[in-house]
Amino acid sequence: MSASAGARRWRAQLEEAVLPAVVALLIAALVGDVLIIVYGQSPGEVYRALLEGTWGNAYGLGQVLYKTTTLTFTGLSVAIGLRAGLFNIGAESQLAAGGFAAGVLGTLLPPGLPALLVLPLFIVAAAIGGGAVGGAAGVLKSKWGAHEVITTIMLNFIVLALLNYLTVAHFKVFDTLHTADVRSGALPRLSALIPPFHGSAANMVLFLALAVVAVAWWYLFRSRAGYELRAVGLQPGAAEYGGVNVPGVWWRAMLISGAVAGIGGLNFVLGYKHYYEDGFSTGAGFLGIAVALVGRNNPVGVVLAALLFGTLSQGGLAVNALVPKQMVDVLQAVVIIAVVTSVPEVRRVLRSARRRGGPEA
Amino acid sequence: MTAPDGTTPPTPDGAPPLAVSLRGIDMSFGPVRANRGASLDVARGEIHALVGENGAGKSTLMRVLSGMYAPDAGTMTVNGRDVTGWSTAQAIDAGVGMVHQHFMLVPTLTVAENVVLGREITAAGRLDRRGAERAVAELGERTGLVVAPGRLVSELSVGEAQRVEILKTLYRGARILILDEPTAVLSPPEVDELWRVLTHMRDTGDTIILITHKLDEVMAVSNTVTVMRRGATVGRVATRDTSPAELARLMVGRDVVLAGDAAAAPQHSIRAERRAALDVRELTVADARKTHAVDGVSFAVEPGEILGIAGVEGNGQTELVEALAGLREVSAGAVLLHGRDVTRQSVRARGDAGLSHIPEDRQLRGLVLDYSIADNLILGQQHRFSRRGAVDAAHVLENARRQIERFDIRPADPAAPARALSGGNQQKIVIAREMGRDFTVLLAAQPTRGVDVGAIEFIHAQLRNARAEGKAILLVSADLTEVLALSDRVAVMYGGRFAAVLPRAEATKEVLGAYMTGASGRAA
Amino acid sequence: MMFLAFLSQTIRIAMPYLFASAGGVLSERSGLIGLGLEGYMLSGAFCAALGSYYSHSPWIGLAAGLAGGTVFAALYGLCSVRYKGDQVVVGVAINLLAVGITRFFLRFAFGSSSNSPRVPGFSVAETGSGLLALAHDPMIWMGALAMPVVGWVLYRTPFGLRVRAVGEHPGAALSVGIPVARVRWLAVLLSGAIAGMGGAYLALDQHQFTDQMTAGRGFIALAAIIFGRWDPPRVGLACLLFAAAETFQIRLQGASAVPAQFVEMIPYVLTIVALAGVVGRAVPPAALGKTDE
Amino acid sequence: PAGAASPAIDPHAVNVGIVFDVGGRGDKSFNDAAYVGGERAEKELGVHVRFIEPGDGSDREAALRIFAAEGMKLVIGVGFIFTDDLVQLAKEYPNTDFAGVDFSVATDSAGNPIPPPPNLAALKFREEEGSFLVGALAAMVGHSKKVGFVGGMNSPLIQKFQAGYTAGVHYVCPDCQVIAQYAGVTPDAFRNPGKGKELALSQYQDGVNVIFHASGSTGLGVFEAARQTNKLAIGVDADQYSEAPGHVLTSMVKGVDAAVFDAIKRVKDGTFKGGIYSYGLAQNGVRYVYDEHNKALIPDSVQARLQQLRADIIAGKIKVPTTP
Ligand SMILES: Nc1ncnc2c1ncn2[C@@H]1O[C@H](COP(=O)(O)OP(=O)(O)OP(=O)(O)O)[C@@H](O)[C@H]1O
Ligand SMILES: Nc1ncnc2c1ncn2[C@@H]1O[C@H](COP(=O)(O)OP(=O)(O)OP(=O)(O)O)[C@@H](O)[C@H]1O
Ligand SMILES: [Mg+2]
Ligand SMILES: [Mg+2]
Repeated sequence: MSASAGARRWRAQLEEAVLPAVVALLIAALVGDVLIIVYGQSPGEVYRALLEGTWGNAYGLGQVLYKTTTLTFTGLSVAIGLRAGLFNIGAESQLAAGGFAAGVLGTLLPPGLPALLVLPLFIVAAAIGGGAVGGAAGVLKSKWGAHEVITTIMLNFIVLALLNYLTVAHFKVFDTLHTADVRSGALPRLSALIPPFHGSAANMVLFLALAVVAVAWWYLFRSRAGYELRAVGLQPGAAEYGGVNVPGVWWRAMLISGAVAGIGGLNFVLGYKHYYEDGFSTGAGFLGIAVALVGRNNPVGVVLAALLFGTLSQGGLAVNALVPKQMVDVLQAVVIIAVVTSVPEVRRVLRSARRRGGPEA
Repeated sequence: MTAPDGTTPPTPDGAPPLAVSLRGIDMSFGPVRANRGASLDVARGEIHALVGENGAGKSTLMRVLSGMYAPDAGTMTVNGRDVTGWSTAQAIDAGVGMVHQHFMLVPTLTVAENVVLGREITAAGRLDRRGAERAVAELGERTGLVVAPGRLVSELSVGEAQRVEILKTLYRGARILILDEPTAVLSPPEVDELWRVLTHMRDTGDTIILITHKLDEVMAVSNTVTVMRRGATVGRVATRDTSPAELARLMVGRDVVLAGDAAAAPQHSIRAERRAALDVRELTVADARKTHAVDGVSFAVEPGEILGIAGVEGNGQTELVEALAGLREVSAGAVLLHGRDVTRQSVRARGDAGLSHIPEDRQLRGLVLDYSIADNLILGQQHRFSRRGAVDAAHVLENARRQIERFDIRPADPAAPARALSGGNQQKIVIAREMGRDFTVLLAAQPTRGVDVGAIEFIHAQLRNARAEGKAILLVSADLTEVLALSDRVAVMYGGRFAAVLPRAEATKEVLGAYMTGASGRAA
Repeated sequence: MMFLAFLSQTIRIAMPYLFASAGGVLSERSGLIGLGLEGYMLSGAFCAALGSYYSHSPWIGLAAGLAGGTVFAALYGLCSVRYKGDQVVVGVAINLLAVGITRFFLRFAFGSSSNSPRVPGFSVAETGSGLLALAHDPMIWMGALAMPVVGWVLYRTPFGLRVRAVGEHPGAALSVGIPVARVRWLAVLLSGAIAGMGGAYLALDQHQFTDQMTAGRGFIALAAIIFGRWDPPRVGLACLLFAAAETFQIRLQGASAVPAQFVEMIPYVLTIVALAGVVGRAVPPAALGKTDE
Repeated sequence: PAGAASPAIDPHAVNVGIVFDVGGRGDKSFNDAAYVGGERAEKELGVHVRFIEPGDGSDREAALRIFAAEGMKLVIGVGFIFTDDLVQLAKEYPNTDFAGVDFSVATDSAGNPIPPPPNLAALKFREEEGSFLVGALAAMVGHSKKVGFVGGMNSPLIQKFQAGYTAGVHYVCPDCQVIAQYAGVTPDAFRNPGKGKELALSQYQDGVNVIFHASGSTGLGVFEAARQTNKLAIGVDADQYSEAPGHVLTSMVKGVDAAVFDAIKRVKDGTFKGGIYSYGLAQNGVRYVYDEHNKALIPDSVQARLQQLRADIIAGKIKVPTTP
């Protein structure tokens, strides 16, 4: 009984992980077809271009991986918040703040230090940058009960304006909107390891992302703090009863959520351009919500979902010659909507089909 | 007495059609089959009691009848007319009204607005507030259900709120009235008042279906009883032909020792240590409205003693227990555990000092429903099951195995989510966690609420054992029978104070009832 | 004179907020979070420009804008009422979708990635910027009336009573035969229509559609709803307050040494301060965001 | 449907790829100007031109790279934001020619410009020079001691417009006041005509009679305000007369179309060379519009004065600042 129950649960979990992406993709493809036909193109050709431009060659794949890296961080950030029952809509500004902190640190360090040596410093700086923004929303909620959905939205506007001010007024290189190059700590591109990736922005921060995913998984599902955090997210009343300081978990979760998004800024700053550029985070925050959702707030799921959205957003460029790349924006939204609506529906259908199928072998 | 399931007695020839006849009703919520071929026949002009264990499917069946749910299978007739799968609106039009177990009132609206909701009185398309208030006042006077129509529902007492519920159905012209556990939250005089209204209605030809867990109420007011078990109907019997013991046997499917019988007088045991384990001094707790929910209460519980607190719900019991547990801020007074002041200490610190707590609402507080049984079994003690920041999975599993075995939790699968368990087994998780560890003082709030007769038996035995082992227990229960069955002393809470603290021998239902309503009072 | 100019500018700036938050209040009081207001407005703005362009009539443009907002609200209703999806997620998705769709069709209809051609609007040339000019624009009147009308509906009509009941305790409403889903549908469709008018105001006042021209106004409207505690008169005042802050910002910018970025933050900071201090403990409709029971 | 060019590459033709900045086609401003230049080259030179609108962030480099990897002869990035990406790619693809509109040339520690790679042409415009002239014009015909400026996103490029404009105003009217306002600090500030209109209305109300905008689509709101209050506005990048006929005093035109066309032509002729191409008044790379539409608004004496100023700037007699 227990063994088969275990197997059933495992299958349910697998289904939980795979089903949303599959259903969402089917629906998105359908909507995509309509848009493509409206635009007078052939869906087959557009999708072929999309695949060829992403997974069809090493360069495209590298670009996908680069985008996946950032989205993994923002998706993870949103997922951690959601596990604590908090909706962090501010990953965008947290990402920017983390990147900015790293960029400024990079201009202050003496040149020529080995990247691996200073990497921890950058991680800490980026985490502080993002964490400060996320933590602010957390404290606003714990201490004053201000709803985090609204405060993170407002903080997006505030922080981006502040960073713009700091960049423009103090840190920019003349005639640009970016800071000076980091003097130490720039990380090699992936192509240094795997030459076919040449030219693509994918870089070593990808591995940092995977490491953060592993840590986040351990933190959420194996640590005591994670046990308490998830309890707060599922049932704050029960967590409080279980001796958990609920407001404390709120602000800590937002702090961590912001920090994770902030570390994501390294992908651009240390891995790609080697400077902070105003506006580099645009769109990554909202897509992080989609990633967390499709990834079912599970760190591993987040990586897969980030890969999906990374592919879509790189694909927009690949199809640009055939249809407006805005089509991809639409598809991304459709994926989100499909996940929250049709997936539960499909699951219901599957379940009743299975029940009708009688007891399983 | 008739055969179970489906085969209900035919209507005698020439008799008027039954007021209600439900046949073979199936109703599922996802994986949970709440009704499985349930049937119910109610004659016109009777009070028909519907009994069954918790989770037997009573409320579900009545919601089907009132149109809230469409059944998956089965047929429904009302007054001889087929009404299978009708809507609430249709049910209301046909004169079927339901007063729900959990009140269906909008707290931010006034009494009158709640009553007319869905059947608004309008003047030129506008809401006619005056007209609504007048109509409600008139209806109240006619039926004896008086509530000020202009008051906000959030300001009403439970008894008043229930009157509003009944008014709502009557305003809609209900001739078939369904009441789901109406007495659970009422004081004895309020219960008497309710019976008066209901019997009057029956005598004027209305039909009443009454869900209750209290078999003495069944015996007192009903004409006929239908018994449900595990979603199905297992019996239908005329009240005068049955007894509480027989009903209980039908409900559970086996013989049961009813609480009241066993507990004639608790046999006093160990009282070696004389110092109070739990000492509460002049405790005052403010509620959301800044009034004193608990108002200077003092008492002590000694090791090997059960102090029972009786009282109508809403008189400060919840706040008292939460304050003792560390979940609610204390505005004045002190709480001492074994002589140590813990008034300002956290939930966790109190737990470490030996305090266990069975919360009154297991679904909201006692369990994280989406956690596994094993994870729920460490809630509140997670710090003891961790090493260097990590939860020690092996230790957690081992603990779960042991507790599942000891408390007979089913299914015996540590990884099963608590949500998938029946109510009784969910409560067993809470009991196992709180009583299966080292503790010296136990706060047991409504420990058997929502639990069936079999499980009640088990939980009561656990509490008695704990007393025998020298634990100090504070028992809060809305069930007088339970309080009387277990307590060494009984306190009655009224208006945030102890109206009386009586030795078990002096505590009878009549005496307690008087204190519970504030009819008599004396300083604690 | 200075004051009148300040006032008329405040009123103009408040218009989109008033429309959007009037719609939003209706939706939120029925239990549906108004996170998609930005999307309704954007779609309303685009459809208004489209309608006005092809019909040469701002009235038809307005109708189209109203329809555009309604369509997106219908999608939101479908996801949250019918399929019970998480409202915050759906709201975010609706906004992303609105950006994508309007861009896609901007390219499709006008071959441009950022602007529509000039379209007919209500505002007449050379009417100036004073209070009198406002009176010439029928949409100003509609915007001024939107909130009072919503307030009247909410507090004085049977439908409003039902909306309030459904947003507070859907179970209670259901038990007395109120079709909860239908009430929510109606509320959300109306909210989309009214917010769509807000978008139409933007487009018709500018005589064109510009990519993402709502620029976060839907979020300000949402903040105003919270700041005004879901009570139409107070929400209306909140809209005016935020608009006044913005007017203040516009007038301060040229004259002060404070960097523009900081002046830019004023409304958002004000919102957070308000949220934390003034309405931190304000009670939202009890069933807000919970359509999944 | 518009813009749906064939993706196939004809190896014998001269293929040119143009990558737009945010705003893309239809911005009625410099992306459109680049588009016009490309179209003209297609028609007159028989080259093949393709366009991509990448949007934001890392897609910029990717878009350039797509064209470079396809073997295009010339790849043009429109907007200063492409600077680093162009440098990177020019090094990687030495056999492809690149050009960057508004390319921002870095300077070394001594302040000397660092030349771009040999296959990269930096097409720079001295917007401050043109802005200077329209500033002087605004001060001369404004009949007010106050003149207005509305910028889009507060950024160095836009500040260059502001700097030149302010200098021009003060040159002819030392006690005039320039009210300079920005629509915001994010790229949204380039597409918020509602905000642009309110900024303009408040300036007009404040006594300003002429406003120069450098704010992309936001400026369309400025024109709207000009129409509504019967005042004047100055367009930017392209001749924006048609946005509000009768209310557009002039436009500060950047010859992006010509610069793009020239670059393509040089590639076609085989004379393409990297380096810094700076287009100022002297090259007619920036100019103000003076034609039959707005003649009536500009008295002959004023036009004469402007011509004089123009000559002085070209001759170096007037130094125009680039930062406010
Ligand atoms: N809305 C619902 N969703 C899921 N399960 C439900 C729902 N309502 C009832 N159930 C389940 O159906 C079963 C029967 O519940 P029901 O409320 O009808 O029992 P009951 O006999 O009224 O019990 P009680 O005496 O505790 O009121 C239980 O297992 C319950 O958990
Ligand atoms: N959400 C659920 N998912 C899966 N199984 C469930 C769920 N809810 C209940 N069950 C199963 O359905 C059965 C009936 O549950 P129900 O709550 O009706 O039991 P019950 O009769 O009330 O029992 P108890 O007396 O222990 O409370 C139980 O075996 C329980 O394990
Ligand atoms: Mg049960
Ligand atoms: Mg029940």
